[in-house]
Amino acid sequence: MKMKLATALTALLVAAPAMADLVVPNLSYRTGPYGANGTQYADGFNDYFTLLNERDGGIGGEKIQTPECETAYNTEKGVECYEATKGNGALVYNPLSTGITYQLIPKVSADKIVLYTPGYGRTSAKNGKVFEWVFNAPANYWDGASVAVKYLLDQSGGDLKGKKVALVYHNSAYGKEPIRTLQDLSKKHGFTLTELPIDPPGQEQKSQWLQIRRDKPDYVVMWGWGVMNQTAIQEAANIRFPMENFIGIWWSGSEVDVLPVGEAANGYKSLTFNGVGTDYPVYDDMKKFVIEPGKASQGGQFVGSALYSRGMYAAVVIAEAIKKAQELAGTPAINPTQLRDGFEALDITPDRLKEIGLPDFGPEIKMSCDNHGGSGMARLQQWDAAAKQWKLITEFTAPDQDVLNPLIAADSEAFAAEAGIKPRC
Amino acid sequence: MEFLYASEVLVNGLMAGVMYALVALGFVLIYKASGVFNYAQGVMALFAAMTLVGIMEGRVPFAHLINALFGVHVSHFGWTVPAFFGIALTALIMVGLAIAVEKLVLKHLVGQEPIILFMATIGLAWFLEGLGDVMWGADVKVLDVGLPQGISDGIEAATNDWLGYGFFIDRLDIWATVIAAALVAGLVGFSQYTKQGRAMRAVADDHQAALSVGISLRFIWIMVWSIAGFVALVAGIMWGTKSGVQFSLSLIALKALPVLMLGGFTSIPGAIVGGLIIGMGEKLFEYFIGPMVGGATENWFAYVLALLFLVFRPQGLFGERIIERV
Amino acid sequence: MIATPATEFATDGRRIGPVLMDLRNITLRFGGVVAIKDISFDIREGEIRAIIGPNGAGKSSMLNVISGFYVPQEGEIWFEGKKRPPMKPYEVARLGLARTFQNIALFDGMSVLDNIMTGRLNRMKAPLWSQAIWWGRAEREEVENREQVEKIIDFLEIQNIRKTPVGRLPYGLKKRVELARALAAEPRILLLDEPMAGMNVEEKEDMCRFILDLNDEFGTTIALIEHDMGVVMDLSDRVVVMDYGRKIGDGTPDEVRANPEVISAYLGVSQE
Amino acid sequence: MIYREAGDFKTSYRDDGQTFPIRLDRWSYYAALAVAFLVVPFFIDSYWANAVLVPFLIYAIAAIGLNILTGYAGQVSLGTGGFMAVGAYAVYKLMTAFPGVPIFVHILLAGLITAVVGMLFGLPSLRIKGFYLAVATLAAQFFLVWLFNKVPWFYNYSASGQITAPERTFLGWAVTGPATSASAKYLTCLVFAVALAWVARNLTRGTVGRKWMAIRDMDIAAEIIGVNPLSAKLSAFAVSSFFVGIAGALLFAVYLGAAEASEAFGINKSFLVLFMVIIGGLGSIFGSFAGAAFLVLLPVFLKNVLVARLGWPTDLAAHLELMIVGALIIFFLIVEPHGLARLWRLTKEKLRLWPFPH
Repeated sequence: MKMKLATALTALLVAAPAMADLVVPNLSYRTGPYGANGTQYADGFNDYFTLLNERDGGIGGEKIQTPECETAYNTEKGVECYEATKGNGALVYNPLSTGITYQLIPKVSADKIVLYTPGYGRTSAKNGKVFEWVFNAPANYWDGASVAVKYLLDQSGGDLKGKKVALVYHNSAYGKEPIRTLQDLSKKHGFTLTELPIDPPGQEQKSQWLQIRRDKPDYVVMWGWGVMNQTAIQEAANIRFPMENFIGIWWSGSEVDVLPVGEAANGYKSLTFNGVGTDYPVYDDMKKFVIEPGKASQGGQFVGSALYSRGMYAAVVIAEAIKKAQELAGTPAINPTQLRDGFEALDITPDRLKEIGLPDFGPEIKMSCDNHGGSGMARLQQWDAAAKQWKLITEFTAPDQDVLNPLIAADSEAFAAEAGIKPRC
Repeated sequence: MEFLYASEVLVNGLMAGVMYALVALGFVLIYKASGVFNYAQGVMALFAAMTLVGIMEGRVPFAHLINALFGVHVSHFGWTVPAFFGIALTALIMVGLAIAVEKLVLKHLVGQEPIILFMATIGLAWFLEGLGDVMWGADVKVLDVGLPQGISDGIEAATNDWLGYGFFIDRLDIWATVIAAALVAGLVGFSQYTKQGRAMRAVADDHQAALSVGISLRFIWIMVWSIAGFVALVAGIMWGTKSGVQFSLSLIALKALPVLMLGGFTSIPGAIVGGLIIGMGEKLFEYFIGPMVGGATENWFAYVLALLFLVFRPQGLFGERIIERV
Repeated sequence: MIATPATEFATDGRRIGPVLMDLRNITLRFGGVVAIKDISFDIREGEIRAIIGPNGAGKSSMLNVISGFYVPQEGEIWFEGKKRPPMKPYEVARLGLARTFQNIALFDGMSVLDNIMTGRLNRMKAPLWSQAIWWGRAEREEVENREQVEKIIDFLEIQNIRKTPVGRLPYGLKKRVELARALAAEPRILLLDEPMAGMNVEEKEDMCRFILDLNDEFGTTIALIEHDMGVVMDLSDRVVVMDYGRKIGDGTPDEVRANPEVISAYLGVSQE
Repeated sequence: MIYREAGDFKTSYRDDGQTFPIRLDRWSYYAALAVAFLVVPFFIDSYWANAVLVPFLIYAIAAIGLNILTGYAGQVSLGTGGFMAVGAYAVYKLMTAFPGVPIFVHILLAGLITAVVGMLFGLPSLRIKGFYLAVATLAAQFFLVWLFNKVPWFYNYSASGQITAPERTFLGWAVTGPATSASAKYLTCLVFAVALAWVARNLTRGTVGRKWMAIRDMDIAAEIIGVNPLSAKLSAFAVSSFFVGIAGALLFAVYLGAAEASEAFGINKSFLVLFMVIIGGLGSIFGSFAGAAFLVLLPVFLKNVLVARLGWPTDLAAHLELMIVGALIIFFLIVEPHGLARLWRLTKEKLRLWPFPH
């Protein structure tokens, strides 16, 4: 009796049995300090695969499973989720957390599973020579910093000399990522950079914004996440900092960041590498196959939002990579190694995006053995408070690779030396 | 000019301190009356703010659970409730919560050591955090009860004329100060001039003595937790208006801790003065010293400041003096 | 100062040794309140010395001065022929002073045995690493000191409650455990703060017997504070009488009983 | 009934002072150790190691450490996360600076470094008591995390401030780094957990343990009977921090493999370990294990029941999980306020007397 009970309890501690289909675990977070952001992303990610399953019967005839696991943006829960799902034949992970990504980089390298971190994670993972299993296309943080500075150059007539730029950042690994790049860019373009860290969660930013009010920088760039975004935008409005000179990274550019601020957030800009809204042909199918039959994740309440779209975009890239891998491997039932080859041969052209029903939704992505980060192109969007909509205001812009490449080489080589990795390719 | 900047930071620090004090006040009330260090105070603020938004927007409580269990898609009733009624209803719910806490938790833990009671409030905090999310969903909610936000033009213009530099004062902070003052005045009035208030003070002084003169401890506890619930609601409204109602709101409890330690766990004036000192101290430090050491000093500096005070006054600024004897 | 002979014998033939502790002109103030005013007396080796007086006379303060908990503003304390510099209470304890407390100060979370073992803490000097691996000196010391403690347990007849947590004991037994803890330190002077307070007659008799046996068998020097005049007069060799922080009498029980000032202080306040 | 103490006579004080005075207890303890060391390593897979056993063992070490400080010496600490960070960053600096030295030495050194830091932040405990002392340890918590975040030297100047554990081997087996096998991770943590639990048990039943408990139960009386409060409190801070530092070093180097101060060692970690100690039972080594098991296993268990078995949405499951854990904590406190350890002891006492109560 006791033994039976023990066995039953043990069975409940381990995860569900293996699945036969293509498994793409969704390490999501719908609770905790960043739950509001994570929910929307996870919905978009789920819905696109549901669409493929419902409409096309999966990819290459193989259904896709997206077993979801709640991480609460907590690295230890993230590890638990990874361990719980990897046994089921997981092909690729997308944890939407820089912290969890750093945990998983060594683990996926040992387990030989792909880690896809679009627009977050470890920037120098772009170097496929060192980070064999990690991909971060279409753009990384340093790309973002560079595109932002390019836009600022554009705004100030091609010259930033003597201008003042303030960086307001989440005081964590994520927020610190762009500092080095921005410092190098400030040297190159002659602007002064003020760094203002904000301790997470970041509901109290008065002293930083008083400093901004006193120093009167020409531009403020922000690397924020969660409640920090809303507070910063609110404080900027409070001190009447011109919103059009305030630019957030793509993680500081979702509806939840600006809606609580209301009218005052009008004109706030942020980077993005994906489209927003439901004005894409793919949504016709989405409505027909996913939303109306009631199969949408969480009832589809966030369809078309910035983070939903980004989650969907991540799913699109993974789906395309799976497709490519199936072509290369000659079999629909691929393994993670074949998926890595698929990623490295990935070429998402504007035409292909149009075929999918997402014209101009993201930049062109072309990866190779040594380039795991794509083109790094990003664009800007601006908040229209009256319409409660993000509006795209620029085309995709390429970053300043002359500045970025040496930085990426230096950081990844340092990591390779520390971890004893021999460069490949 | 530097002096004017500093004064501006100082004034803003004082006002941030008022916001911290609002949270600390709830802790003090409960600690004084029942000796419980209520870890759940921050979550109560979140729960109150969530409930307020939920009521005002006409959300269906437990919508997500209902949908998951019955496969339906409910979310809103389709009506909206004016702020005033919403606040009144939420206050009632907080009273209900106080009664539930007393009946289900405190009653069974009478006479336990403080650390046990503290632990129970942690359990309560987790429960409420989960309950709030299940009831109203975990999305960021916009709370608008009509409080103004943004720079006060009047003060900016006036100081500009007078000093040649326009001070930045947030209108929300001004409101917070006014409301906090009213709240404290109300609390003092209540505890000085009403029967229940006197009973509350008697309990705070000496449980046994209060019992012996026929005061119902359980009634007092329900009352105090209700008042603390109302204070949590006020804090929730202020912080929720500032940056949306979401999980992080519960973390403001961490900003209240140094305030409490500095002011003393048992003193309402201590909570206010402690809040002002912490708010002012951390802002000035971040503003002047922060840039030299890399910034983001506010969190630890608040504690170091409290620590410095405690080394000289181990019972907190306004705490009751500890007399050691054998 | 009257020179006292090195050795003397009490009425019942016990050996009374030279002066062990000499308190000279002690004055203790709390803010403006004078708790002890210019008091001098001595404690001699092997004797039972009592300090008596009505409530608020400053007896406990006196004991606290002796045990180092209070530092007097004026006066000197001589111990074993040397002047005692201002010390922390734990340093005083290491000189060989152990005490009990009026409102029992046992360690409630520990067993009787562990409580008594704390009395021997200053005799156990094994380094931390030895304690950590429970090997060598630490283990040896533990067993040796346990043997000593067991002797005291036998002496005080508390064998059957050895492993009981102290918090669960009745009052009288707690007092006994506290005495055991103080004894375990093998003190040069044992200070007892109202050892009979709150006890019933039977418990008082037990306690008296223990105190007398202690003094008799081990020659322990004892200084005690007591409220119960009858007990004090029977027990002690010499008595100091205090009132309002002053010393109003000092001598053998008989001498003190005859002292008019003492009579008036006691008749005026309480009659025991 | 086999479980009894009658007839189990002790003939020396040494026997009487041992950890498991009852024979059956002793045997089951040795049996459990044998299974843990000789059987489990052959069956453990990476899920059980990484999601269940390794975190359980590491948190048990941290909980023992905090229990020494809070449960035995009575000093409330909310700085556990910060001290774990010291252990983690110390081991990282040592590992990268002296790759040739065995990793076990580094982990022990990290513990010692943490002990020194712990003593430093323990100094205010001489003046500040009770809950107020929490402020001193909270100051340590926030300051240390801030320091590791701000000073690039600590994270070897990497771009983001993340630290990643390089591979280190012991007798040819990888102990840290991605190539570490599940059983190596588990065994490393098990060795530390068992050894440290044994050390904790020895310390708490001996001289220094009695000093700590004396200070906890009545600090003034303790001082008067000869306990130097400075050395007692500081030794408690030092030993406790040593344990916590080792837990932090293992958490980073063996379990997570990469960490960032504010995320992995934030204030939540301090609270989590404190909860483990209180739920498990203050002043009990067994309680530290029980508390760690409760808070590591229960969420995993609930998640698997709610999501994998019942198929509920993950967010709903996560919210319900919070409610259930919260309600269970309250329930346990009402049933037995002194933690799982007391509950266990009462059960054993019942068993011991069964079938003849009294």
